[in-house]
Amino acid sequence: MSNLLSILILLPVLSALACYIVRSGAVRRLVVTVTGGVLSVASVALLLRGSFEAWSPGTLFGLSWDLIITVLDFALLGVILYYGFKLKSLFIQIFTLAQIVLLSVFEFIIVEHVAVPAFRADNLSLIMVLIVSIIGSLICIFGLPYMNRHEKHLNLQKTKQPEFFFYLVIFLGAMNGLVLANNILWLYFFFEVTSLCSFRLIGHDGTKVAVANATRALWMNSFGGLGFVVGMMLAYNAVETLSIAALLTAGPQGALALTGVALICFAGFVKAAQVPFQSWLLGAMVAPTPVSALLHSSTMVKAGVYIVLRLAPAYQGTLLSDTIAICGAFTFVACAALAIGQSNGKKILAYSTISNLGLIVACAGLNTPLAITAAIMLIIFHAVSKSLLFLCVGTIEQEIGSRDIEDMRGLYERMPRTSFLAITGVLTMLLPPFGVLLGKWMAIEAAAGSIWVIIMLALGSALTVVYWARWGGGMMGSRKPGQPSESLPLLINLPLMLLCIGAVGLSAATPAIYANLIQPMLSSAALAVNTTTGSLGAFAVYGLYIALGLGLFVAFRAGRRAPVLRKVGPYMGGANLGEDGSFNGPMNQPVAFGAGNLYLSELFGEQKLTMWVNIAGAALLVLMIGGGL
Amino acid sequence: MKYVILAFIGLVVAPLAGGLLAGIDRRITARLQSRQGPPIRQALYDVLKLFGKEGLALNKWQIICAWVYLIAAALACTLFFLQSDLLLIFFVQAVGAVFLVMGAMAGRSPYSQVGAQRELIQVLTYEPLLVLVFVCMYLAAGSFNISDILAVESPLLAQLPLAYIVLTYILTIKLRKSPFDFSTSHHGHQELVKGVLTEYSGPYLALTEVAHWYETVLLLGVCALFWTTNWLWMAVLLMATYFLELVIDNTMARMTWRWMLKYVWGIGLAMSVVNLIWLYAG
Amino acid sequence: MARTVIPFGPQHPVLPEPIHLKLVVEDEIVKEAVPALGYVHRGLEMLVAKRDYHQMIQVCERVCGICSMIHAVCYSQTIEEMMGIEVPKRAQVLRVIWSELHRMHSHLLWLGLFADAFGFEALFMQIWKIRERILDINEATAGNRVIVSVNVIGGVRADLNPEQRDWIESELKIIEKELKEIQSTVLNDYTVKARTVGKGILTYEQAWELGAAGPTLRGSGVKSDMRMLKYGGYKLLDFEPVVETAGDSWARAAVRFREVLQSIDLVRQAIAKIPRGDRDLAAKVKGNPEGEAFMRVEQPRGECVYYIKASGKKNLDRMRIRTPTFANVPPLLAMVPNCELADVPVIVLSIDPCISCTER
Amino acid sequence: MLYLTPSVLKNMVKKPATRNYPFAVREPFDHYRGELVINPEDCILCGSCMRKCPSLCITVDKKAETWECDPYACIYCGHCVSVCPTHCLSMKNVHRAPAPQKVLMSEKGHPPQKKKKAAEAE
Amino acid sequence: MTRDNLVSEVMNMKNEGCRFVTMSTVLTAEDAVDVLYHFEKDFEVTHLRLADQPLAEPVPSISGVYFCAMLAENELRDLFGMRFTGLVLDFNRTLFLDEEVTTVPLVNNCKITPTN
Amino acid sequence: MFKSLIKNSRAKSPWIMHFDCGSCNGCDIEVLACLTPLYDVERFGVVNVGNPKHADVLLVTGTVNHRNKKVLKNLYDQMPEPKAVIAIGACGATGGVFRDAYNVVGGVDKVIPVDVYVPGCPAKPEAIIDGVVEGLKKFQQKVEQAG
Ligand code: NFV
Ligand code: SF4
Ligand code: SF4
Ligand code: SF4
Repeated sequence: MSNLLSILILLPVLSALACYIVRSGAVRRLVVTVTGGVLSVASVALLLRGSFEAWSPGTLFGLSWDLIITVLDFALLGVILYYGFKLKSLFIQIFTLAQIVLLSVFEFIIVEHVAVPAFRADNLSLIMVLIVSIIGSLICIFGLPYMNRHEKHLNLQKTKQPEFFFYLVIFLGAMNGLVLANNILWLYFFFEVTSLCSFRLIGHDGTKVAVANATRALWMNSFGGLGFVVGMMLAYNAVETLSIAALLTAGPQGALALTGVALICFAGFVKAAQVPFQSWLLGAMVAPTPVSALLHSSTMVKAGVYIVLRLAPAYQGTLLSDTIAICGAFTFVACAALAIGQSNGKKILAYSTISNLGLIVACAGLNTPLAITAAIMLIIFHAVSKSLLFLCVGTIEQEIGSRDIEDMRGLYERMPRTSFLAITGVLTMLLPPFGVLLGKWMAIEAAAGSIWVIIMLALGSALTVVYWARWGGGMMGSRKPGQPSESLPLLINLPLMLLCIGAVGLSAATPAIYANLIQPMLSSAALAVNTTTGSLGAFAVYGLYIALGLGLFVAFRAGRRAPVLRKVGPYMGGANLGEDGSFNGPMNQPVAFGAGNLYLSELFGEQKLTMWVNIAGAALLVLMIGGGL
Repeated sequence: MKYVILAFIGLVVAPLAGGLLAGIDRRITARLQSRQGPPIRQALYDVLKLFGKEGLALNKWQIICAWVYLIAAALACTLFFLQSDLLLIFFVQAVGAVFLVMGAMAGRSPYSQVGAQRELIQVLTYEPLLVLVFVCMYLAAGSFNISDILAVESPLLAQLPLAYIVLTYILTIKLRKSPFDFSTSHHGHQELVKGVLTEYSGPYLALTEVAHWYETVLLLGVCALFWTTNWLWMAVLLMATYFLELVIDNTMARMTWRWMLKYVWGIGLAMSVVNLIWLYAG
Repeated sequence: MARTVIPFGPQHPVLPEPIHLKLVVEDEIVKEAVPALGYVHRGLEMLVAKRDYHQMIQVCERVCGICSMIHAVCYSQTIEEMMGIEVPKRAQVLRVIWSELHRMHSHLLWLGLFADAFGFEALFMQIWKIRERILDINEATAGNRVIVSVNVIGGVRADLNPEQRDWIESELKIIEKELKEIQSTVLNDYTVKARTVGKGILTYEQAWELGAAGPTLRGSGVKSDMRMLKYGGYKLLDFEPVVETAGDSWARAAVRFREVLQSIDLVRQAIAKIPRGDRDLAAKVKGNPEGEAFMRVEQPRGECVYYIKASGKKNLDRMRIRTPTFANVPPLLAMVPNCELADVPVIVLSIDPCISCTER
Repeated sequence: MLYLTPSVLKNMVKKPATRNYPFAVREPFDHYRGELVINPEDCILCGSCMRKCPSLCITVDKKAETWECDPYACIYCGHCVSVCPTHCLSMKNVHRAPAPQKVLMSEKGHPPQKKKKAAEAE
Repeated sequence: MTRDNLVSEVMNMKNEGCRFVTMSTVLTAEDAVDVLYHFEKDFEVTHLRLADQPLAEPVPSISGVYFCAMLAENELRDLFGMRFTGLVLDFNRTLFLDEEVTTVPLVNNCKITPTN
Repeated sequence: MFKSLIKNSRAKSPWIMHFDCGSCNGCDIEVLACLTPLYDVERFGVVNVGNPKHADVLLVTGTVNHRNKKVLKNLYDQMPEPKAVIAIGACGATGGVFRDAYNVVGGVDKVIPVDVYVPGCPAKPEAIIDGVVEGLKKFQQKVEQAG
């Protein structure tokens, strides 16, 4: 146990240091790849060992780890404060200072330091560890060749990769720590580490925009951190223990404690970029693709929803729970609507991430076993598909020099393999029998009882279809026989392939995942209410999988006929010039093919909509936190 | 055995019924326009003929998408007859809808590109309403499962009159009838020249046509769920609904999608919400 | 934001005739519309060198099969003016009858196509059903449904006997009744109004400055109808032009719809004015035309201009036809930008384009 | 809205307006200019029809004694009929049948005085 | 009226509130035309004549004054091979014609000169 | 069996596309009139599809000129086999009155093979219906020849 945990949490730290200190590309390659492999194996091993109730690491060189963490905590806040001054961001300064003061009060005055087990893992944590370790590792590995090309593209004199991988790899360790933590102070520590890492990674390129966006990410997350500290204090006040497990078993406790829980959830909201805090995650798009992929799929934002989900028993059956559901559902709709107005591929991905996180949060708020199942399903499958999509977009961007989905129209012509993977990724995000949709399905069933949530879910899922379908469809195109396909480095192809296989294959395993991982947990003490299994019968999924798989097989076989068909151009009112969509226009001049999507700018224009969304989101948040009282 | 028969009905009988219905539709439409109209089996002839024609497609994705559209529609319809979960059926038919759009986007054809975008708007319009209608049915019957809905004692229509009206809106959109026939329509006299279907020809067009029959039957099936206690009344309800669709088709101009989005969302959401609240209260 | 480029035409089911518009749309709003003509250009005006001035009548009729009768009238009037021929009164009145029948069938035809442009198939069918009666009248009285070929220089070739007159009157009654039945659909239906009101607005000033003609001009409030010139048989009839002021597609449709009713009235008046005794159908024509003449008549689509120069030979020197659609194209170009893509057919059709007239 | 409803419902119950052509052929109008026919017996090859024809589709060759007309270029205006001095040209009141090939009507004419048997050829 | 005062004359017509009806052209010699401009006000037609204009010389375009003259001028460009200076939308002999037509249609079939 | 079903259906469902190739509108409106209640060619399964990719029969009215001959060719090429072409009116057959104008190429058969000619100026709707019937006969022949 101890070995596994230290591998999962400390190995990344050591590897990160190795990357940072040994500035050689080959070593970095080796270290990152090996770390990735080891982490993945370790996470699986941990899963096989199953959940455990409590484990404390003991001491390091005679110092208690609790103490070390406390020291590190203040050190961390100090670093953040330093950046706050360096960047002259008043927000960061205020929020961090407040955190330092409150934390000191909390640590030195309020808390009675009784030993609390630092780690604990139920199946939710184990699942999170799997996601973080495996998907995160794949992303890091993908990052190796990617960053080489990226830097070549930027014409950097001196490579900044050691730093980059330092933060990237350490991130994984922090995430693992975060999801396994039981002591709330530890949780807080890891929470802050992820804030700092993301800040550094977003600002990695050092451009003006990058720095500005990184600063915004940091101040927002410091705000969240502040919420966390206050929430922690309030919650401690009520249950008088630092153990999260104890907090959860205690269930909802009185108004003040609930407000505390609400504030911790608020921290999770910020981290998960729920409206009105979505802007930091959108800003994070300036970072190199592996960063966005990491932030969006397996780390950072997942930490946010993880916290909300983790605390679910603590607010079950309260008004807070309902408001959380509404907040989440609102984020789901709002960001799906915002995504419709976008043509920037990464932005679409970002909005879709936020929107899906909203759905997860909504499920947490619905707080029935079915809803929790849905939430966990969504976390798993969203991570896989989204990382796949991000990596695809990154690859495509490096190849065609644009991340605009309009420029990806007919991409299949140029990059058949990558666009095929991307199309698959898109499909796994929105269609049955893939996991994300199963999650959505369960979410809708779970929400059927609460009118406002269901309306928002219904609207949101339709909006989702729009932006995915047009992207996926747009990438399809014609290839001439014999046209060479793209060639990419192995370390780019491999993660893409693995993720794609994962996205498709894992969906087939949903019943197994449900039966072995989720269901036991729901009947366990923390989350148990009466167990009504969801309608996710094994038959439905397997049958669907087989039927649609067969269908696809038939379809692709039929598609193979395409080359033997007579070639005719598209319908152009008869004015065709050739087969590529150009036509003979006015004055006998040739006019090239051009197509653009509908962005419905008058309805879904980003600026206007964002303003309304932010106002409504903020109002809902206030309602939520106030609702605790 | 029962399930085999039901699956057979869903897979084989349903499209034939859909085809005949399409023929009847054309016949009645003709009569409403004071024309004699084609024979009832005309739609079947059309599809058979299309299967015998040369297929033209811009690329393989189009062909794939046409097939998936058909298969998803068939699957959804079969699941319906197997009395499965309404939401599941809904999502499976959404596969078809999405692939139809993607197929239209796969080629460099401006008409089908625009058609695809409009089709997406249609999907955007009806999907939430359909989900809400299903939720209404869930609240009234206590389950999303069709077998449970069939077991309900009194006609759902009594509890869900507004939801049924919303459903007729969805039906109009899905049947591609005026005033919502802008992404494609049964007659090509429209600014998009059949929009999403512009680039399909021969057998591939036939596939989409058959898929459309499946969808028609599926939607009428959903309508039928509103009166399951008595066969006669179910038939009357279906006939009245379909005839109403035809009259609407023939007495209205085609509108624009901007109008549809605002109008149908406005009215549809309002009616669903009222009906939902009513169900909650009652 | 990426823009879609749509080749609208030359073959397009909602365009009855080949014309090409390169439409650049963004979010389905038309940002740019450039036309291309020439798909129907035959080079008719040059045929004067190969046909004599009698034969040219048939050629002029075939400038356009919809407004053929009035083309022939205008051509013959120009020649007659040049040669100083006095057309018998009976011929003049008969010309008015067939002209107005043509106007009715042209307007109804257009109204049907217009309904089709906004996807109202049933209305299209209904209107074309009514229109067939007019074509029957043409066929029975003049020998062809569409291109009647009754004009000759100096008069007409066919006559109406009393039974035919009564039959026409009774048919007109039915037509009028059936038109009244659909009147509220065309003018007041919610969906029709939603698709036409405010679409393709042409203000009074714009219409005048861009040289619009006919219903397009009258739909913008300009009281201009060449029949007010009282040429030919029109001097015998009561006539007040139909004017609408809104200047949008709906106004133009309303003008045309009301003009059909007005034409019914004009035909009735004309039938009543057919002279009793005088059976002369055509004046004798001798010699060849010489000189220059300029003639304007009112076509269904508006003012049609013939300019002819001849120098005493059998073949004319120059015949120039300026058709109403030719005049209405520039206003159209001003109307299309910033409309929705779905409204393009509506707006294009609202000027009642006739490309074969435009290009000849 | 729905102003057309009474009309369409009326259509529904009434008999359709369709004329069941080609199964039921309507009595043609007398004056319809459907098909140009010539009675070659009476043609004196005077050539007026050729000169007056706006479509220039009649060719009269006095030497070869032939009268030819391209019915696929004829515009059925009937001018030739009205100018023919011997009234040998006439218009049938049913339309000429569509055909898969274009054919030329070509007849042997009879200059005045002389008399010959006319032969019909395709 | 002459080539030089053409535009100002047309401007006058416009200021008087006239509607541009159309323009006609007629060949007066092998290579010269009369160009007529027709205007209307209150049902009265005014004709302006630009007499004996050599085909080779460009005519100032009035499409800047009356946009709608654009179409008529382009037509003359096609049919008579006339040139106009300052045409707002110049189809350059592609309004009606394609390369296959190698003569100037209404000018006694003289061959076209390559377009600039 | 399926084969023979298809074969039988062919003649029962001729989808037409109408292309106005520089006609004076006379023939054009008569083609349209065929669709309207009085003639209602939908009785024979005829649908006016307006899209070459869906059409079986191409109805061409009017003279071919230099600009639209390319369009005509394009449209013809985009139609899936088996297909038939019907040229309508004097113009479609030979160029009609305009045969000798400078921008007129002539009849439709100058550009694409024509199966049936419908004479008339304009051709009556009845004649057009006859033409389509005649065209279907040729169509069936073609299919049989092709096997
Ligand atoms: N009315 C009319 Fe014409 C003429 N002259 C016009 O544009 O229809 Ni064909
Ligand atoms: S009917 Fe007219 S076109 Fe035909 S041959 Fe006679 S004169 Fe010529
Ligand atoms: S047909 Fe009549 S007009 Fe013609 S050549 Fe013979 S006699 Fe003369
Ligand atoms: S044949 Fe006659 S009616 Fe038909 S298009 Fe030609 S000129 Fe017009």
